[in-house]
Amino acid sequence: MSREPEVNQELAAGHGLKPDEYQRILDLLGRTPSFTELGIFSAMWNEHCSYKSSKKWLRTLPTTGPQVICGPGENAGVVDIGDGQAVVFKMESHNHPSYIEPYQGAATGVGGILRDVFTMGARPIAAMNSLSFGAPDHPKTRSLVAGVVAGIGGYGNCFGVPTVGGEVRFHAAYNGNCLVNAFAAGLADADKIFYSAASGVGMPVVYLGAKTGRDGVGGATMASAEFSDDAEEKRPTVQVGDPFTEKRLLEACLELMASGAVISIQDMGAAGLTCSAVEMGDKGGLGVELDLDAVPCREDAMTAYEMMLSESQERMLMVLRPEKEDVARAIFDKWDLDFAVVGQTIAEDRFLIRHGGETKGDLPLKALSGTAPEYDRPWVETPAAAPLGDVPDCDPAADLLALMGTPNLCSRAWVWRQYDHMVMADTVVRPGSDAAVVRVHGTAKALAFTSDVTPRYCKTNPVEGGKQAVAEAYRNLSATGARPLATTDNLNFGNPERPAVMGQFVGCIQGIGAACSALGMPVVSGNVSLYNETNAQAILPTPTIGAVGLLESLEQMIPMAPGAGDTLVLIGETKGHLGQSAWAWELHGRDEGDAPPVDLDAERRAGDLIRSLKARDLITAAHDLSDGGLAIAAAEMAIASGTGVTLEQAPGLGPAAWFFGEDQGRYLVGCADPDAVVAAAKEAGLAARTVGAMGGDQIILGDTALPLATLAEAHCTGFARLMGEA
Amino acid sequence: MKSAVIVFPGSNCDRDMGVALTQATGREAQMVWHKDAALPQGLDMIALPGGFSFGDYLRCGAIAARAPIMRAVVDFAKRGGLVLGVCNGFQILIETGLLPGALMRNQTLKFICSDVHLSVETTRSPFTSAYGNRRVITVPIAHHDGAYIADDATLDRLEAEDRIAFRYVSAEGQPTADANPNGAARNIAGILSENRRVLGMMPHPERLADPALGGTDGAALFASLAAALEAA
Amino acid sequence: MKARVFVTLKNGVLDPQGEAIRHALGTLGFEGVEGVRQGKVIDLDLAETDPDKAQAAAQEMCEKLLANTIIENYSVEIL
Amino acid sequence: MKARVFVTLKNGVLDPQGEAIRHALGTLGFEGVEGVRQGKVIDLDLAETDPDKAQAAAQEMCEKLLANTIIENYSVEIL
Ligand SMILES: Nc1ncnc2c1ncn2[C@@H]1O[C@H](COP(=O)(O)OP(=O)(O)O)[C@@H](O)[C@H]1O
Ligand SMILES: [Mg+2]
Repeated sequence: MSREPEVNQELAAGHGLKPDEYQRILDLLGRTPSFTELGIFSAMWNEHCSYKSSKKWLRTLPTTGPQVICGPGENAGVVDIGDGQAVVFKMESHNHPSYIEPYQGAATGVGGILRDVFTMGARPIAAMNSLSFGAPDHPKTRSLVAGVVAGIGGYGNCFGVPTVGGEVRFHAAYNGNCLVNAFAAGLADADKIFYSAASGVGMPVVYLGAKTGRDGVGGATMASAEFSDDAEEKRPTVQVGDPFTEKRLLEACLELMASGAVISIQDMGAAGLTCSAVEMGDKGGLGVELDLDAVPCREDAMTAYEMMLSESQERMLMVLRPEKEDVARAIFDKWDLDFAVVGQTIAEDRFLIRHGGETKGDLPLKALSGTAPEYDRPWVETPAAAPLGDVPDCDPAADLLALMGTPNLCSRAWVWRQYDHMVMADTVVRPGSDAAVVRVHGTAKALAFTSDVTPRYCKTNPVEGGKQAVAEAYRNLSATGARPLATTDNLNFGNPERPAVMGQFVGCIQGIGAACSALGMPVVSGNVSLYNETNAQAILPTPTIGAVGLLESLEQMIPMAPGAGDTLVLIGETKGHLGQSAWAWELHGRDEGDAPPVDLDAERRAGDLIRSLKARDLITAAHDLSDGGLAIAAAEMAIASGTGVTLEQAPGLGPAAWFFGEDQGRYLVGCADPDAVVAAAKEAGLAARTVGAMGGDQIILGDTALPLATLAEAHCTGFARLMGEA
Repeated sequence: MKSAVIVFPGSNCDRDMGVALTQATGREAQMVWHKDAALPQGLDMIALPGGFSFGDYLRCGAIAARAPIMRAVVDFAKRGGLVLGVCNGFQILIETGLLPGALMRNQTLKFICSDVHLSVETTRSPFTSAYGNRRVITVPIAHHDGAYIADDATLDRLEAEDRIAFRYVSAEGQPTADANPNGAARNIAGILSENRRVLGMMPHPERLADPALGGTDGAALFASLAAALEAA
Repeated sequence: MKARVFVTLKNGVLDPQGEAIRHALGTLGFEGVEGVRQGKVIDLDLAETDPDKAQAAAQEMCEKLLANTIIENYSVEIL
Repeated sequence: MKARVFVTLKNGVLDPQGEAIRHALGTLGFEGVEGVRQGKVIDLDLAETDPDKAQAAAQEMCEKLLANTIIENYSVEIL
């Protein structure tokens, strides 16, 4: 047996533990930890697992509501959707692994989030992914895009979950640190949700799934480390995903849960066996004893340290009813998965780890998570932005054509064509619309899914940017006719030890919290990813919001494409806000000006109005306004319906402000009776006006025009162009 | 009509196929596990569903084709039983040798999920009779390895014997290169066995057999099957 | 006993992956790459200790599973 | 000049394909298959006629494209 390294402050530092954190361990134990114990502390106390920099602020988010069955703290959030059913969902980042090995990094990110969902007893029914890449012309961008997209598809397609939505953005701030945020949602019976808390003393702790290898040893520590150019050095920790095993694990787990054998269950994600065992014990107020000799291993001579920190994928830990052990074993044999009793629950508050006849760890279990450091990091408010100042000239039709073909606004079909977005045969609205809609199998109900954030707003004005991310998600759901239910957030930021970055984080959380409260969309799950920096260059603050809405029946659904001859009514107030707009940035490289303010009360009324307009059968189509404002929204509706559109220039505003301004809280609706729509809006206290009509084969903006076919071509081929394929 | 869907580890369109069959025949499709040695009694037809049986590892369909139940499926087909293989099911049928040729990686090397236009090349089969004179239909594809190939003699023979069931075509019904999503030889999307009772196809008729999903062009395939079995 | 199995596409069978690699090598500035064919190598770790028997077993595995003999050739090397 | 490139997974890197093949061989009745690892073999047809230069070129192709050196090893044989 190879000798273990001597544990001291230096070794602790190599494990990402600061001197005061190491001292904390010494104080807690009253002795020097063993090598395995040090590894365990480093995994449990790193940012990724302990949320030590973010916890204080996460507590301020609204997490409750009549619809919430289970909020943050479990593997995923659980929300009531009526008829005894629940939707279970969460979003999680796999940023660093994806930058190092895009295919496997993204694939295992998808695998991880799917496991979070089915661990709760839910069958995954939808996946999304929010992706942020560096500048389109940066030498690494294309291969990252190709690898990440192939990895997401490779895993999700094989597993058999439809990938129905997401986002893709490009900005130089992500050059050295791309973001890969994966979302998954599943369906379960509300009274058959499974949790991680162990219960009962002397219950078998059972290991299920794939064998343990040395994959990702040190991975959780890596996920919280800032990158430098020697990132390549950290490569050997890359995990490889096996979606085939995960699919079998899903089926086996659901069968096992139905058999009544499962007391508690926890997937092995970051810091694998360590985190999962501690979680089960901690939540259940119990100790755990592990016998590592029983752990199914893929490689020879694995040490206790390696087994405890391995991040091999597709593994689960369960506490089973002893009398059902045979039933459980039979199910796992059926699916050809490993099954081993690796320990038991104990009454004392201890985390005991035995291996090869030795005790490799003996720690107070509660203290491991309970006494993890928590920081109130210093932060400074983001200074107010300078005004945008003079505005360049605008030729609406030419600018629209240019914008619609840019990497940030062109069609994402290149991406989602590589994802099976129809498997399970319940996808009613496919990617490419506002929110995707997936039927609740065998019912008239459906769920709507969207993921949103506008990082350039968040950077300029974190509070308004945070609000806007939630508001846009609310709008995307509302535009499909869904009633927004709840959100999950994936907070991607730079180094929290820098007060300016911490200020962005605090501001965004404040905005998100305010918006979630006002819009009735509590946060039920989420993930924080900090230290997204390379060479001290932080990413744009990117708090991705994943949101879920409910359609009681498909009859409530609103399409995005109006019919030829429909009148277009713009709902919501237009002041012509061009600060931080796509138009100013994409076409003129201008990123001055404040982010547009969000009026949460008006947002709520506008969403309610859209749903009531549909209920009263007054609209044929709806689309929210976001990046690129009115012109882009109208162009997207025109492309979706294959019909031209005419928009008039409003008096009192310049063409840029009118066509491309990004005032919030707005929708474009198609209708036959605009007067009735405008009247209904007035009643709701909202501005509304007829702005144009569908018809012909031209896009006419004020006194400029271009053929729809030209625009559609630029929009559809943009992504292939940026990938060098067209 | 009594139908069954064979379930392999990694199958993921088994439920979708079961729903479509149940809807069309009015009788619950049975799910049959790959490790079983025998088929249920009195089956009229068997479907091999889409998905990634055995992870698509080694070659798509290769490991599934050698699963215990497949011997019974091959016997069933050889006795004149109806067998439908969709996507991964098609790949499995090819690997068993019930259908000729091979399915190669898409020409673009990418997974493609998209609606495509198909021409119904023959209505002289228990799978396609209900298409009547409808020539061009829309059905989705979702695969990574769907480029059908075979040597020229085999292709000529398939054509001569009217065994091409579907081809990828343009909206106007032309088998153009642009309309060919994966590089399949002669735009072939689906083929029939010599006795016309085994159909393998890459597109997914079960995904577009319900108006709520945006189309029903797949439904006629299941209606054809139901009618064929009614008549028998 | 270790055996290495090669599974390669038969001549004349189109190889889009090989073709894509050839093209990508060209884009990367490698000149004079006239053809690329991609195949599989499968390394087997066999309990068998007799080389002839191992060879025969591996060969049978190829026939029964590892190769699709309609489009692929195989060969076995005992290491 | 022909060059044969082998690309195989590094030791310790999970090989789901190899594992599935091993399992399938067992189901087919092949006994004593203790391990299976699957890799790629890439056959290059090079205009280069000098073996050393061909070797060097193929090696560079591996570094730049053919192998994912994060998880794969490669080796080159000039035939
Ligand atoms: N990575 C992705 N995966 C799947 N779908 C995507 C992805 N990126 C964007 N989409 C889809 O493309 C459409 C347009 O995206 P986006 O412009 O971000 O929409 P919006 O402005 O309405 O939020 C949406 O339907 C979205 O779900
Ligand atoms: Mg939208």
